[in-house]
Amino acid sequence: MKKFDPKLISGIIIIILGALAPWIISQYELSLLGRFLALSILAMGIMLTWGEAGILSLGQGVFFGLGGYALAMHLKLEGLNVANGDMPDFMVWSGVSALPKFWYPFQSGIFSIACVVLVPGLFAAGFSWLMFRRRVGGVYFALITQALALAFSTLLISQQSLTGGFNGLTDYSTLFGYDITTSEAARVIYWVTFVIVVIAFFFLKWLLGSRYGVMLRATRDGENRVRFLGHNPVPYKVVAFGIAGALAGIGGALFTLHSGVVSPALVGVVPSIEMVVWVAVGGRNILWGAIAGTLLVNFAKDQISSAFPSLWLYGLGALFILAVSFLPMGIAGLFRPGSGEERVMRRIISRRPLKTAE
Amino acid sequence: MTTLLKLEKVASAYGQSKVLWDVDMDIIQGSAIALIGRNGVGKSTLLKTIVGVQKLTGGKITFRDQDVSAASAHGRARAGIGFVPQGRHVFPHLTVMENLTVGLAALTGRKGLTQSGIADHIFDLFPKLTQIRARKAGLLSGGEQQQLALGRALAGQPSLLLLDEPTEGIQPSVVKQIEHALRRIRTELGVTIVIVEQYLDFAWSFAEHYYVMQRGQIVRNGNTKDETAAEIAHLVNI
Amino acid sequence: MAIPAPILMMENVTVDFDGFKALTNVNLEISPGALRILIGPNGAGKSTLCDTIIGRVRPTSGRITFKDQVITALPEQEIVRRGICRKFQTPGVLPTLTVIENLLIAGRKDRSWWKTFTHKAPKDELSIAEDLLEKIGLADRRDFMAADLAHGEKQWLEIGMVVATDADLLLLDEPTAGMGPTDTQRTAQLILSLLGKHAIVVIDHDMSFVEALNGYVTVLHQGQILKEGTVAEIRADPEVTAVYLGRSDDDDTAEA
Amino acid sequence: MGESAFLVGQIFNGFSVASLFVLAALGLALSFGLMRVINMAHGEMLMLGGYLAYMTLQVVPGPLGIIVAMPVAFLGAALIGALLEWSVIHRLSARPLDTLLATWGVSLVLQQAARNLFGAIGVEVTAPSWLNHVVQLHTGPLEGLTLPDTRLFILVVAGIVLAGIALILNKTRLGLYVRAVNQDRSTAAAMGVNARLIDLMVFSLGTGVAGLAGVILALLGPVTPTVGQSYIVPAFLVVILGGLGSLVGTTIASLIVGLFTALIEIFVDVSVAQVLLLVFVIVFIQFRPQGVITVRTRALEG
Repeated sequence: MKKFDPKLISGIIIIILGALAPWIISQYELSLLGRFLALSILAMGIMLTWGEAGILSLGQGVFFGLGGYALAMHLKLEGLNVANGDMPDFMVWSGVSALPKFWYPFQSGIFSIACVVLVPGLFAAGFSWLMFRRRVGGVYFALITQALALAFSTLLISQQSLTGGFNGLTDYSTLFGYDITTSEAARVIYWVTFVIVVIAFFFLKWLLGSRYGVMLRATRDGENRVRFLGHNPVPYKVVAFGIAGALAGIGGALFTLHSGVVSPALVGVVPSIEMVVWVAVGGRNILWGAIAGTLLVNFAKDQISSAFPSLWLYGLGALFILAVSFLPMGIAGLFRPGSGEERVMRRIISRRPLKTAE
Repeated sequence: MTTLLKLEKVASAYGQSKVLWDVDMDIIQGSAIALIGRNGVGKSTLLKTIVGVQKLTGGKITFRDQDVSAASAHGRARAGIGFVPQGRHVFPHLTVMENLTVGLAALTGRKGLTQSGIADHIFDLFPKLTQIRARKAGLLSGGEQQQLALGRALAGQPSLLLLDEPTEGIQPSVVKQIEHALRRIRTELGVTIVIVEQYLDFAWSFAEHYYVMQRGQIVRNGNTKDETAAEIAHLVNI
Repeated sequence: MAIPAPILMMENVTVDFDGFKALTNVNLEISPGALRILIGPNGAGKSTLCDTIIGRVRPTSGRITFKDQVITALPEQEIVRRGICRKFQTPGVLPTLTVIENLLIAGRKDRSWWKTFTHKAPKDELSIAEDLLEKIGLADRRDFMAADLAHGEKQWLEIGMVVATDADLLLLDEPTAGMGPTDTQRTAQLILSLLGKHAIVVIDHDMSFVEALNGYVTVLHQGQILKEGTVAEIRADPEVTAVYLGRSDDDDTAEA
Repeated sequence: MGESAFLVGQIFNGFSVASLFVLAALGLALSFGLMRVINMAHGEMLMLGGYLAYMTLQVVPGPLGIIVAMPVAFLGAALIGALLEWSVIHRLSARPLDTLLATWGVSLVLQQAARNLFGAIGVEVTAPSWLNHVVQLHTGPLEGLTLPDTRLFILVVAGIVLAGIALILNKTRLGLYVRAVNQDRSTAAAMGVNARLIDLMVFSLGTGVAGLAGVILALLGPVTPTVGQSYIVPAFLVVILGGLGSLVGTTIASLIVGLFTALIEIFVDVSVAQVLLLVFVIVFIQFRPQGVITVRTRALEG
């Protein structure tokens, strides 16, 4: 390895800065950063499926929601004496007589955490298997996942007594007996999130560098070609989609922990597709691009939407159009030497007298 | 002797890989040109580049003294470039009559030409088409499809006709008809013809000028009178 | 001379596309390790025949047997796993993968997906791939993206990929399209060197190439087998001459 | 009301829902067949049609307002559609997934624009009095069956639009060119067909029809900035079920989705019906991944 590999050095600096963030930025900013880092875990999953496998999902919110709800259900039950007939507040308000059966296992923290990963992961894998085995892909797959997001969010809203309906699950204060509302807890939750982001990053880096990663890109390049070389492309895609689902679930659980709420408004059609734009802006083929895009778009959203709510929607719409039309490899693509987009961008940039990044 | 079509340093590429390099050609109005070479040397690509369905990445194409390098495929068709693609490419779900009618699109915007129907001479050249006018083109035999593809190109009343292997895969008896029709197209309609043809005996008796392609370039050209087909065939390893 | 049992048998295979008969009652037998050359004009059904063998197109009727097992209805990847691999007419390399990655994917012996979670290919597969790289003359392109190769190089890479699968039956659809005379001769030599170990079906137009291969020839015409025989026999056959080889002006033909 | 009357009523209801889906999905299916792209802003063309109906009725009140609104909505949506095709979709022509995302961006912008112009709550369009009747059966086995005029009106409009489009596709020169481009784009171009223009025309025809559907939506409920969204997802499912850009396929698929929705809602509530519809589509795909209509064509060589 070269002595001063700029990639290595910038990587180390970013990790150190990330770990020290609680002392560098304000508490409010930290809570935002934590939230957005949680989202970036999901974004890395989109990068895996969309960028590397060419599968566009407009329903990642579903898996995000499954993870978020799994944890929130546990949080709602914490401190309640279920055996005694205690029930979460919203059930009491909607006049439910007894805790529904499927809520019971969520008393266990371990079970809930397992669900955070496994339910979205397995659901994503199973659902995508049904699609990919019949060679449903591309636009068709995107549209079906969108229908999935719509069905999921309307179901959540309509089953008020089981899911908390439109308001979702909110108002919880402890996890594993610890108070999660203190600033100390916020810091710990941030670190947990940060560590998981780092783990997910290196896990995906390893995965994409493996022969599996090569096979996955091969299915993207030519699914039929792969078939005619004797490989079944379906499992590679299903595994990728399953991993993306699990990552979305983890992101959803962490996000719920940071924001103290999970609701249908976070998992439906619009948020699901918004997730794609984070990755589109950051760079669909580059892992760090997915994280950078998520942070960038969400901080921008936070800044703009609080001041000019309607402006944000115009901005988001414009972002979709511009990112996709003019920056198909996202921001990260500008840094990747040799890529076609980089060459094009270089040409565009070089026409301007401005000094640009890199 | 006026030049109808002029290619200057024409280049083309599929994505990253270049398939045509610096092709120069000069085609005189009323002449017939045979374009020959092995499979895959770029003959079809060259025709497609002239027609405009394959991207021109360098050089200049002049047709009837107008620079058409930037013109779209339909624009060139309307200017009078007719095309019979390799493998015929008839519209399989359209009937014979409908296929011919699509050919009329090339008349759009051209002055003094009628768009109302298929000219009689097409049915005169290919009497078979009248009998099968209501059949779906995808169900026709290769020979019938080829006659249809020719008829479709002629419906647009081109002044230049590009033919990509018009006799390939066709029964000998039909080949005779097509040969005959092509000769009539030349003499009766005065259409200039560029033909890509593996069937050298025919190409030689039909064209007065030939171009030989190799690896995306023109490597030789001359008059068909000056050399025999066999000599050239040996030379280009057809 | 005892004739070995055929490795591939097509029996009365017909392919019908909504009324258009691309293949009609085709019967074909290929012996293990043998060479078969398919010629015939465009649209005669050569590519459709290959498509039918590897399962891209399903026959309307008839059946195909490979190593004594019926493969007519198997999924494509399963047919390949039984030992048939095909090179397509247009180069079907995987564009964003490197040359060596392309070869390694083709050369995977164990095709289970759960065995791909390692960074290094098995040593024997790697050395086979490196050898092939040498053989197809792309050693200096090893880590190039396949998309950046020239057309002819892609052609070579795809031949390499087909060989890498180590299939018992290789179907090569116009392997020399876009190649010059030297490359064509090299391809012929490569193909000849593979015989015995692999049965090979070659589709080509180029008669000099066909002559260099000098194998048993099947002539297809309008979806049917018109003639089978050695190159010399085919050359001498008046019917084949009429429909395919150097058509001459002076023979008179009956109206169809 | 008798049980059979209820069932027939529900089936009738299914047909009228299906008619809306046909109108909403037709444009999507046509341009999908031609260009392989899906316009995610198609739902906003319905919305646009609704608002145009509202505005037309402000200018032309009275019983004939709605008749005037229909061509206005058609042309308005077609114009916006043409603009969209020309500015965004055409640029991304070879990248269907990117087109999907970019047009979603357009959809967000249009929704927000509607919110700023007309408010988030929505506007009401009152159906003219001649559409306020119901056909009611008082005797016979179907006693008690009520068929509202508006629903009958939808059926009639959908029938006319379908017939019109079928006529254009099968009987006019334009339709012939559309089919030619659909089958072999580059050959059609080489024959002098302006494939670009064909794309543009088909696309705007499709958005125009969606605008027309918007007028009908306005008769059924308030026009809100997100009114298109509730119809667009079923319309996408229709495209998936219908197969590639086929008129017959789209119609059959609309009927399947419409009837399925209407009949399943007898037993379960709307949200569960939505889930079951999705399950139905997934199951359907397991058996017929290519959609209801498939054409087995000879792959052209070369």
